[in-house]
Amino acid sequence: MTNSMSDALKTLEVFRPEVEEIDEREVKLSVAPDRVIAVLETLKSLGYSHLSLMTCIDWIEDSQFELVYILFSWKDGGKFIVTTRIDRNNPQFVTVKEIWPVARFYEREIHEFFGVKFSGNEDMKPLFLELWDDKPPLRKDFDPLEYSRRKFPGREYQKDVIDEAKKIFRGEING
Amino acid sequence: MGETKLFFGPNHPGMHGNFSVHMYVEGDIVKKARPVPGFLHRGFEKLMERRYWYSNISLIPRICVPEPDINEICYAMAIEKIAKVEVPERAQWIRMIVLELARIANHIWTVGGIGGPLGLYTASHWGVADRDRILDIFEALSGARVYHMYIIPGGVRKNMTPKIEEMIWKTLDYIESRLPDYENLIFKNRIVHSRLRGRLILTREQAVEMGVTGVGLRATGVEYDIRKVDPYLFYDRVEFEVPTATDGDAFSRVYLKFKEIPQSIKIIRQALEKMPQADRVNVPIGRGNGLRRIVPKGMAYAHVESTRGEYGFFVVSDGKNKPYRVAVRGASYPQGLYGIEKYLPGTRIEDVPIWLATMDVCAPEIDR
Amino acid sequence: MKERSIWERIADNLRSRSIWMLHYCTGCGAVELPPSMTSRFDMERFGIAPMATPRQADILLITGYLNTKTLRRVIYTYEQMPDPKYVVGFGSCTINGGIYFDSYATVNRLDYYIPVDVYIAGCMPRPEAILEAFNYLMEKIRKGEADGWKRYRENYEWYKQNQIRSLGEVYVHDEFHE
Amino acid sequence: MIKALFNLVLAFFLVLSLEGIARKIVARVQRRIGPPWYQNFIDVFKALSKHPFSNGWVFDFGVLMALGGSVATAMLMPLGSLKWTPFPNTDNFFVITYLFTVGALGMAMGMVGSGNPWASIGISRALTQMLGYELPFLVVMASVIFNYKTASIHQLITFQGEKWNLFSMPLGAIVAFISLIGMMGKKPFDIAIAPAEIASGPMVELSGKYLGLLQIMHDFSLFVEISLFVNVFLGGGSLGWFLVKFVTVWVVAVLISSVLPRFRIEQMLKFYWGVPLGLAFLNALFVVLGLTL
Repeated sequence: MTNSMSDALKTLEVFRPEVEEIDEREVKLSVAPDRVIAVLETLKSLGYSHLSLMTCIDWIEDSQFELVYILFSWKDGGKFIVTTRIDRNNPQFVTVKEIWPVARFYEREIHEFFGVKFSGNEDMKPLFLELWDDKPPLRKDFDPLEYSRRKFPGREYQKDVIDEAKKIFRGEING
Repeated sequence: MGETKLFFGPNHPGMHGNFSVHMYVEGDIVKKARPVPGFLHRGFEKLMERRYWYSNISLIPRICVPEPDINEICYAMAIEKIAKVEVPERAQWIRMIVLELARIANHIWTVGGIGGPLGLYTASHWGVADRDRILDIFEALSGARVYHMYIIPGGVRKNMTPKIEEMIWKTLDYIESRLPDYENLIFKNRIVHSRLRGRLILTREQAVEMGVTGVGLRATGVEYDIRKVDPYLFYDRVEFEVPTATDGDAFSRVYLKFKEIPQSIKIIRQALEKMPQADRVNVPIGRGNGLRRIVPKGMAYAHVESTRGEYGFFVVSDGKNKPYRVAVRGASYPQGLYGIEKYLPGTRIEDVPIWLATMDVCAPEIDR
Repeated sequence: MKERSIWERIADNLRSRSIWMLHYCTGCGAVELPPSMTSRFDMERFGIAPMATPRQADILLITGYLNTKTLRRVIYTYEQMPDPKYVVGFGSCTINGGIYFDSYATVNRLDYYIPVDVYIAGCMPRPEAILEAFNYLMEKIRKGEADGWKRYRENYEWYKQNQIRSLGEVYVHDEFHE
Repeated sequence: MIKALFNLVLAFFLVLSLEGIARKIVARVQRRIGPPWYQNFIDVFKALSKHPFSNGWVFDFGVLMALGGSVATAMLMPLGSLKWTPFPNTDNFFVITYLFTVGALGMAMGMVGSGNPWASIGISRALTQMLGYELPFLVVMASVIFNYKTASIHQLITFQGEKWNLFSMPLGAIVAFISLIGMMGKKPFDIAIAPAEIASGPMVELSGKYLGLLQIMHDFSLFVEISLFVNVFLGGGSLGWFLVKFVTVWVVAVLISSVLPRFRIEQMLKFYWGVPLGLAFLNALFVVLGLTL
């Protein structure tokens, strides 16, 4: 843990984050949903001004979405992964568009792939998919193979080549 | 003059890859511009959750087509961070050589590629032809020209034979001899100066606010390079400079890429000398046998300085034999989506393909 | 094979020697097009030159997988091309979906939507394979077997019905209005 | 009348094979082999053999008018000496320039009629480009006509029997060559058909037969432009000498164009109305003061 990251952690004590050190220059902070914006702003003021990535993880067993903000500082190369957990059935969160303007597109993408609504960011048009009629695709309970077989007819082989490939893959029959 | 609606659409020769910009144009000035990505969307993040850790290696280089090696290195480094695996030293040096060779290949291609929007087709012909020399090295090394699948979690797939090292030395000398020709053809050409200098200027505040990384940021005067700021592999054991410029316009972005080529050549030469001889170049990760390795629970983010900027993988594993979630940070995501909407209005039609070329908007890594 | 008139045979011979390729990279195989167009493999010596618009093009290259959004534009482009037109499919993604067989966004079989004349093997076929395929296409044109466009014209309904079934609608929306 | 037909046949075969050779030269500059020299013939006949899409009668009429205009000018053009002038008394410079612009305007009307926004942008660029190179060219031609007190091309040729205008009016010749490159639409000035910016401009909607016809029209206009420059500035001689000069001017233009990028449209205007126009006026001043070398 580089020294500038450890003293950044000291200033963040007031938000009581759960700290987990992944690497010598990478620290994961899980924070309660209502404190995320404050943590992000303090980190930005401490020099972690570059929002590398904003994404979402779908923990389907405990029916929660985990929003992940990865901040990077050009000064000392330290990375903070700020994560927070929100409910999966009615996913709501506040936008960080004012802090990082590029987050508008990240949120639009997360809305399209996970269905998380971001209050304050009204530009929620579909970004990558066109005329999408099924549930958000990156959720764990969406099965792409079944969707692909239903919508896009494949090539019928006399011998089911794909199944055979799977068997070879599992080592039941040698290739 | 009324506004005409133009689809600078997916089928347009000035467009790199499959991407579209819908814009309103008045005369030659762009009034409103909207990026339309998604033409190359294959849902990688979903597909990767359905394949084993090792069998993802064949899927991953196909994310970013012009430069596949950075995908492999990010995936490999992220997994090694989670599984806390120590990669053999020779494998790390070979990885550095492969990454720098890929950087030279891509830089020559984009420096030559600026000839497309400008009309200087001779430069693009030279650029692509010289890039082929490096693809021959990759072919000798990994058997494939573009998708090498060479860097795997735990090291590299095959050892680098002395014959390939000899080939690398010869190719580096050849490319170094070609650089003055590019200098005279492109960067001493007065019309190129008049077309690129002072166009599409991006100040440092705009770049930092937009999250631009790579050449777009270094053209505004700051020496921000992940190989220096957050060194991975052995970048702290080789010395090289990071060229920067001050006026942040289209010309300095292309010229910086051109000046990075000699630096990469210097890195490769130092790496080739410092590389120890060893025959063990990869280490199995996690436990389990054959393809079905199991990576312990955890999450990690590994990022790398690609030719277009910061490129990173965020990998989450829940202790099973398949990745739980893999998120890809495309290097040209900010300048491709947000940059077009904010900075293209006000420019001319001729500058739109130049923005896409100098900002290196690469469609497959935006759509994933 | 119906007997072709003299003029038809001459025209086919001419068409085979100067094929104009549409400069439209629909998939990842397009990275191997510049090397085959430029100095090292030089496609132009066979008379193959990249053209900017579908109106002037003869071949439509489907270079690899096909996203549903791209497929709508590809169908637009295919129908804009003047008549003796040919389609070349790159790699296994156009044959049976290839490595993306289970992806929700890519189609699994190209010739349900538009007729394909030549397939090239290889997940990203090499420049030599591309040039070999073009020469094979030239042979087929000279012999008059490359009649994909006739098939499209004859069973137009079948193709249209397949397209609507997989894509919902083939209309291209403008980003500003909705 | 036979000489006029000979003009057309010569124009068609000469320029098409020269364009094939030009593609070979550009290929050599780019270190590759390039197509056979007769490739352009195959391209034209293949384009003529395809089924086109018509965009309304304005589009069809525009293409025919363009072809008609350039064929008419090609018929009038003398080839280096009185013996080879088809119509000795009507080959006036102003007649040729007028007929030539009829062809260009016909193409402009047809392409805008095609309704494609790229085409209308391309046409507005082509017309501004015409405005750009026409001004210095006409000033130089005015000074040449004033100097020899005649506007008929074949008399101009006979006057420069012993000394070419290139040496008697070097400034004028340089300006004329620069505007010749603009007229031909060669590289620094091919803004109108820039593929990377406006998807090959006016030729966006041309398919099949129209493309073949426009290709032939382009050949005839190339023939007219270069032979005009050769006649006025490089004197004349037998037909053989005329062809040699024609080829050298063409090869020089191709070499220049293979290593230069494209101008922007407003840069092109600033360029043409800057130095070339100044040189043209300077040359006119020399001619008026009688200082021709």
